[in-house]
Amino acid sequence: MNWTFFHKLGSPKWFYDISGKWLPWLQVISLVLIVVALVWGLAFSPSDYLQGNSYRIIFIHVPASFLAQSVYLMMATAAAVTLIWKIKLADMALKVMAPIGVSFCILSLVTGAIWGQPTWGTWWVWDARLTSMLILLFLYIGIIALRGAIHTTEAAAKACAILSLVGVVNIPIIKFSVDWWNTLHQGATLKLTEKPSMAPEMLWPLLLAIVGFYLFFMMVMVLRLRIEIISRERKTRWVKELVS
Amino acid sequence: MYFDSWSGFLAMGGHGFYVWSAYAFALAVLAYNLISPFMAKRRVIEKVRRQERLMHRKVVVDDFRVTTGSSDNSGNRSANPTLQKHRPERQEAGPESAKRSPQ
Amino acid sequence: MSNVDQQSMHGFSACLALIRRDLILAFRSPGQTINPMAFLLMVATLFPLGIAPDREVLSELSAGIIWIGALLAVLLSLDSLFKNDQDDGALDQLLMSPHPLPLLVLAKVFSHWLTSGFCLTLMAPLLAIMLHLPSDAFSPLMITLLLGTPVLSLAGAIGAALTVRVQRGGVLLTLLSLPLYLPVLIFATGAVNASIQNLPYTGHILWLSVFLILGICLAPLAIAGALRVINE
Amino acid sequence: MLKVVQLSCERDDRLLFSNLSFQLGRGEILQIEGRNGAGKTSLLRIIAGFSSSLGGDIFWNEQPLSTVYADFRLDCFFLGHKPGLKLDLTPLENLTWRAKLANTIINREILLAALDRVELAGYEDIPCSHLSAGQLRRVAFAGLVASPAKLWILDEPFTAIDIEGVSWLEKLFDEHTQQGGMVLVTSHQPLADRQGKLRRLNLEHFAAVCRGLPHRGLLMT
Repeated sequence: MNWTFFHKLGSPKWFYDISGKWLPWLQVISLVLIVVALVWGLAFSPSDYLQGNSYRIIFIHVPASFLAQSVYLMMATAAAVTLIWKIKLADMALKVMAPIGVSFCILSLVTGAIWGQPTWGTWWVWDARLTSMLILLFLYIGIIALRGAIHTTEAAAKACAILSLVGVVNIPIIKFSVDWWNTLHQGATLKLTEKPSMAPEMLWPLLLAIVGFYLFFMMVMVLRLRIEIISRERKTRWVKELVS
Repeated sequence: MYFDSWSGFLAMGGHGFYVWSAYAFALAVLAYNLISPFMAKRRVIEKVRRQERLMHRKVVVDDFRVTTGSSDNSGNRSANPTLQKHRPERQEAGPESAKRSPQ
Repeated sequence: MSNVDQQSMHGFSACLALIRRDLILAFRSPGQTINPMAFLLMVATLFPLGIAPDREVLSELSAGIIWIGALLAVLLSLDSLFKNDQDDGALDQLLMSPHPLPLLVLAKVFSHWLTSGFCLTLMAPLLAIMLHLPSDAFSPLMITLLLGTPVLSLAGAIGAALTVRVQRGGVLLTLLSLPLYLPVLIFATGAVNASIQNLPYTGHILWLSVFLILGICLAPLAIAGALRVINE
Repeated sequence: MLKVVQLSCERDDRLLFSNLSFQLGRGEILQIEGRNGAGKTSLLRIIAGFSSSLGGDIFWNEQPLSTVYADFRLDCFFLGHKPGLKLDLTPLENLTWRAKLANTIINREILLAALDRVELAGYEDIPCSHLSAGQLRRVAFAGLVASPAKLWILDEPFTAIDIEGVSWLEKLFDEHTQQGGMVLVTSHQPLADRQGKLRRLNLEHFAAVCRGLPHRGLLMT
């Protein structure tokens, strides 16, 4: 089986050139989408009959929560690629995705807490979703701390890969046990996000915001990945020519 | 526009404080994500340039030592620690570095 | 050259030798086992001083106090699990062994559980009395501790393996292991509280045993992987 | 028979050595030389299977090492910088758990005979914490004597060893090579080449010229 194509796919230099081409497009589209979605959600969609206008926080809380969880899953796949095929680019992606993921996890927690205040009258509620998001934050912090603690790049790469795989195995377990624990103690509280039964003029800005946030994430990841490539390949000739 | 007036839009039916604080924090997170790559870029570029200067200066020092034939290294007792670290790697012509064949 | 099948592999006796070695070490320097137990005792006495000594409050909190204390005590004792072997070179011999590493690691975690989790379980009734735990909640407490503490050792050993070469890796170890402890804590305290309100708690016990079996199957693979990787 | 082909090793983004190839046949001793930091220990740890190399292959009995690991470890004895002994245990207990771990069949007599050979006859039940560094090294050598491994991988075995200890060890190497064994050893002092079986390899000849590597491989270690 000729693997050269697959390995070419993983070559940092190839990725650097390709991403250079379609990065500007990604930047423009993601920022436009986010602005349109938030303006639409804030100004034009109607207010909720029950929660009034405080529900408009949904347009940033839901995308941030989705992003926090899917970034962790992306990190787990990058970890699997690092361990199985030992492609350097995958480890660089793993190292780069962690800070972005943790920033959106914190954003989701903060917006969830702010939203909880008008809805339940307290800043922090041990709601199942918020609690499992908090535990996801712990998993993120674990990976970033481990990356910082081990200095040799090869060992740090594989250790973080193993930790994120162990973490991803635990996410369903944690979600299940937190949900079970939550229903045991509090009964069904008002769910933060209604299911798609939302009115269409509320649903469309939300979907737009979600797509905008994902594109924004990809743009930031590519930006950081390019810098990580330069820093890791600083000894190679193409980086020296690039920089000087 | 759902709200009748600009001030109504700001007040958000009494929930203005929560909505705008949430959006302000979101703006901060998005801005952080946008700005940090550019700061990191400057740091890395600086590091690569410094490594280049070091490599360049070392070659000059080696040529100087060879031309003046000064055997001991007293000639360039520079206080720069990174230079000291580089000195043991001899720069003899030797075979160009190994052609690496990717698996 | 002899090859593998001619020479029979005594994997099990290697594990027994490893467990025997660790138990002898534990008896020769009992600090490793006594400290976590003393720590649990102290933590259990902090709560009545900190919150309230009267019976109703304590009996409600006692399950949580004992379990959280046991969890933190196991975390304390995990730091030296692989570090001692790393410092005197025994870890290299472990990695050089022809026997499968996950099996040897399982033996090592089992001996660690014997010297930490198991002793804490033996101590739990004493604490339960101190904290006015209702008498019918004693048996679920013991069962959950017996099922739960091995999972704590297994999950914590993954963090221990990852931080074996990190100088002051103690705090990092807790950071890595705590998220893995939460399901066990939730179901264990859930079982004891359910028995206090005389509700059936067999469901919780079954889920704890699910976590135990999952831990026994998956954790050694992760630990062995981490040890091999860390030794660059 | 151990064969290494085109081995290259990288530590912390610094290429230690590349294009290293050598063979170690039955009854041969190979001494690895090189200044500190040339990668001697890294080379031994790669061959022993602890760490992975940037490129190149290692063959054991003409088969790639990655497929015959168990067989290789059955026939290999690794001695690192640290003696690998538990200080609270006695030499006898230490040698038993290490032998059991290496799947070698031993009993008390074999171990006592091995301890006797390293002149530690009376010390078998004294905790290792009472022994000196040199004596600890000799307990590790007793493990070496008692093990049936064909390939010995020894990392700087002569540290903390006095003069006649060194000659004793060289005698042990000769004995081992006569029985068809192989010794891979790193040390700074040149070994006495008694039977013409000794070969030396200096790692610095394989040190990479580190001016602008053309294009580093895609794969990490």
